[in-house]
Amino acid sequence: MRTVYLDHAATTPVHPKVLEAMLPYFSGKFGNPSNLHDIGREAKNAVEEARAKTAALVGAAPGEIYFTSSGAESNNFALKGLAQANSQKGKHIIVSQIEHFSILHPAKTLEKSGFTVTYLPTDKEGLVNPDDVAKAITKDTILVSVMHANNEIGTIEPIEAISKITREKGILFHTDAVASTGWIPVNVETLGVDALSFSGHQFYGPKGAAALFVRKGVRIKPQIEGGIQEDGRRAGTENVPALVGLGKAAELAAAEVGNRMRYTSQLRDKLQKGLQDRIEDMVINGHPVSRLPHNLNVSFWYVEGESMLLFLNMEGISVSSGSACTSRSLKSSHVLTCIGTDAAVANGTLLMTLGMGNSAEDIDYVIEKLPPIVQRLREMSPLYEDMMKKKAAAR
Amino acid sequence: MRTVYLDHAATTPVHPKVLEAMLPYFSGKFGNPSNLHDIGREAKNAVEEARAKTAALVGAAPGEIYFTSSGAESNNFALKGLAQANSQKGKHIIVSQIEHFSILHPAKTLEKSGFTVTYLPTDKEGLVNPDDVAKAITKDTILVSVMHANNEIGTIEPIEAISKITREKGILFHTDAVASTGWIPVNVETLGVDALSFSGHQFYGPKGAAALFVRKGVRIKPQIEGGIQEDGRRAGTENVPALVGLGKAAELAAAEVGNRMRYTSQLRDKLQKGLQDRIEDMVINGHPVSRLPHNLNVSFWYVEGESMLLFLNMEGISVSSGSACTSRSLKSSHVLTCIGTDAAVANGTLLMTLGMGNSAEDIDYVIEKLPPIVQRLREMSPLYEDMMKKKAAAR
Amino acid sequence: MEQYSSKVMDHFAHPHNVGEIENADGVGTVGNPVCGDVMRLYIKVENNIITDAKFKTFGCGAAIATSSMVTDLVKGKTIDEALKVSNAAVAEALGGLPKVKMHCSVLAEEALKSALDDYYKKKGVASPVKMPAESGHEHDME
Amino acid sequence: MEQYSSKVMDHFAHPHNVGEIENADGVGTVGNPVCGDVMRLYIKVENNIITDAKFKTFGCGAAIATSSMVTDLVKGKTIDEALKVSNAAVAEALGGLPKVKMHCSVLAEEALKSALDDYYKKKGVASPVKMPAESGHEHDME
Ligand SMILES: Cc1ncc(COP(=O)(O)O)c(C=O)c1O
Ligand SMILES: Cc1ncc(COP(=O)(O)O)c(C=O)c1O
Repeated sequence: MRTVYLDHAATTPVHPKVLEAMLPYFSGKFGNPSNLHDIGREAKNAVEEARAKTAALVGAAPGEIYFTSSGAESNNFALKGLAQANSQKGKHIIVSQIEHFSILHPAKTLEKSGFTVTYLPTDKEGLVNPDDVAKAITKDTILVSVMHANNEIGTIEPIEAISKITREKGILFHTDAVASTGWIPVNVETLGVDALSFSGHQFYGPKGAAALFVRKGVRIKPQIEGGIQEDGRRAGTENVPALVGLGKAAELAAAEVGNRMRYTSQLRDKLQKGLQDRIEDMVINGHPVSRLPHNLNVSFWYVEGESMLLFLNMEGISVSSGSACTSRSLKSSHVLTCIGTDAAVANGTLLMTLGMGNSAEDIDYVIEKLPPIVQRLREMSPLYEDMMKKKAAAR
Repeated sequence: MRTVYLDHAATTPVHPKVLEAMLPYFSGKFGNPSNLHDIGREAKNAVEEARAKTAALVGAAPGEIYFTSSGAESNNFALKGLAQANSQKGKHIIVSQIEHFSILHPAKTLEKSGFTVTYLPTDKEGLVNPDDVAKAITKDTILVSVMHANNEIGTIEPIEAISKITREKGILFHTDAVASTGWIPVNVETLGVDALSFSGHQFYGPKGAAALFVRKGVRIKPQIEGGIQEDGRRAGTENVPALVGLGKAAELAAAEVGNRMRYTSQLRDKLQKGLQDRIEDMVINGHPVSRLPHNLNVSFWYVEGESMLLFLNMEGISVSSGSACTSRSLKSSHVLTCIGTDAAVANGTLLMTLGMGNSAEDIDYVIEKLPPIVQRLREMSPLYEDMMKKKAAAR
Repeated sequence: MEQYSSKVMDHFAHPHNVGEIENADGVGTVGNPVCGDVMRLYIKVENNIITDAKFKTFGCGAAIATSSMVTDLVKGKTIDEALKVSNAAVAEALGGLPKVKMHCSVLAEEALKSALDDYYKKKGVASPVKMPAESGHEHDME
Repeated sequence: MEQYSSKVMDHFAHPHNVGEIENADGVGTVGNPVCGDVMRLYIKVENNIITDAKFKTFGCGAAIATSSMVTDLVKGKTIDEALKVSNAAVAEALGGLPKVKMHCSVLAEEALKSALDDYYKKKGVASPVKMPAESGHEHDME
């Protein structure tokens, strides 16, 4: 049976060249970078080389990159660390309602410790309006966090327009670029941000290696304390092989990102059209143009997401229902709620995210397999029955 | 040239069987455990199997193990998470002065947010006195954290005696077992603790995989928030290969710990005796008996640690000066200060930690190489010159 | 989430008794698309015995499997026997359900009771049916 | 910490001018074992020219290398020239030092100045030596 992995927003396989780069650092060059002897030095040099490559991917200086263990950790570090270190200037924070929970939950925690947070809505295509940011800013505002691209609906936010506002006002601006990095160009100078999160396993790097860019001179309070690692800002023995892998993945991504955009968007467009031609009562979520090239988020009326996912799985096709991170929870996506998707259809959502391993034949296969699954489930659905009866009665 | 790695307290090489267990999870079984399709399931099952093995090593139930990225993260999570989640009962915490900085720095941070902390001294051999714990407890005390074994001087603390006291008073007790796990038996029931940190790279597991045991029913506030991973207590996509490696390393450690104790302590004793026989004015730090089997911490009068370390490195011998984690900082060890080591000799300290890869020939080699290095440096030392002149004058 | 048992996957992949019954003696619809599950259960009753049962369900794997199982369980039972079919019995017959999916078995019991209630109403008889507590969605039993 | 340059490692592994000078014309000892470095510098002066210099040092790799370098630098120099040898010159001659080790070059300058000061005192002449600011250990220059 063909296997088609369409869940690259959840995680990607480690690129063979990345694994190759990592392998020497497990049992051979296994040193602790903090140690002064040659075995430690070798590890230290590997980490610093990885830092330079990782920095280059987002246009940062090596000294502005702090390694962490996940995108979620980078986001927690950014939101809490920047808020805590700059609270003498004010205690108001602005985030969007469609942020990942690793931004939204820290925001709630900060609210409990005396900060106030404004949660900005988006339009129906998931865009934050920069004017809304400008209006939300008060004298007390110290930090804005709006994601670069949304991981569910793929919408790419107007970060440059927002950073113009924050810079004018001297307010720190963090963006969660976990979903975008490696798939579209990400540059901290062009974006004009003060902090930026990204995560290796989202772009063919290893799990357990992520980064937070913090602009030189910006103060941040360490969240994992008690070590000299990462310039004293993040304690814990460095995960040397994973960081080497992140560096290699960054190098590959920097070289390939144009190709990735072209390749995946063309397959994505083919998939989208193929499904639109064959399935009625289907909604494409997210922005029609300002969207990640490999993202397709669709809601189907009258059917539920998990059951589609399970039937697709039986055909060898891997997709997510809603966001990867909430797919084991029962609640429907807060992102779809925010963009105003009808709650009934929100439960019938599939997130398909493409990658460089997918072929045109894979897409043909999905276009062949998905429509009958939707049809079969609709024929089992009381909601579909009601709709058909209403239609018949109207005729 | 022979290479002799005597820095196992800094980090260990990944065991070949551990790496073998990890390899399938990078590019092949690369799924995100949160996903419901088969590729996600496969990863989820691997993580849960690793959790069971990791739990077994310390005598815990799988549901009591929360995976983290490092010992430092486990310690931060324990101290801040337990304090924050239980602050309605009181705001006083007790720790020892010889804790790792990943306990001491979070303690300082907690002090800034309204907690009070008592820092207990030790005796000259590094032992915390359980009576001191009992005396320090007030009505407001909610948490005690005393490490299982100290990573620098190797002293094994009387955890069972302390836990008797904390249990009677209904106070939570955390122990940092990062230095001990895998080298001596560690069992949460025998120790009687409510929380316990350990880290894979300290016992032939991979870097980037560590754990915090939290006894069932004990409340802890997540520090990395915003995900359903680790039962909602620690967000971030799981580092699947590293966790699989940690599980395997735990399995090996459980089977081998008796052997490791016997093997390393016998080599350590040989090294200690060999150096004592050949070098004058040398001090063995730590407890003579209640000490980690693979630990040898020695201070040499009139010479400085880094210069010994560098000369040993030229001979292929890797050691630490002071603790691994502070070896790039200029301050002399807070542990040696606590046990009352003369500040002048504290700067002449070497930490040698043995492992299963060391042979008797390796030890002979070190016994041959170290004494002339010490002698050469002493002959270069003005402190040695002064001492010799004083001796001559006294004759 | 724990994995589905092979029996659940079986009933999900090949559900029994899918469909409508024309002129059913009892029909019950429970749940809410907003919450992610809607079940509709049809029964045919002859001489106080459920001779046929069919369902239509909008919902997850467990929702479909419990619908399939509950229709299997009640076929051939008397009304009184059917009234005693509990959500626990449905879950057990499926070899267990993941904790977070136990509410689906509650929904299946509700659908059955609702269909039986409808049967009594259609007959013009006072209904002895007690609907289970409306706690389905937060249910976290094992 | 950055790595030591190969020149530092060279001077550390094979330091020049280790030892004492009997009946030296100037001796200076600076530093503190508690802080981790003590340097003692001996000079021999003839006709206002430093004809020999030797050192003993307790300290890290950089401390030994800077001691070696400063003794090399002053040999053959006049007293006035020697007074102008700065910590930056010592560090530069070694191909640079890691930031956290710059204090060692400061200590080397201090040791030299202290020996020159001693030379003047022994001669019974007012000393023109200005000791560098006692900031060595927190020094973080580049
Ligand atoms: C006693 C102790 N606790 C905590 C740590 C930190 O562990 P990790 O290196 O995994 O961050 C160490 C590291 O050496 C340690 O020795
Ligand atoms: C936008 C976004 N932010 C943060 C995260 C968390 O990253 P990680 O999975 O590396 O913890 C994700 C994960 O999917 C994400 O999509």
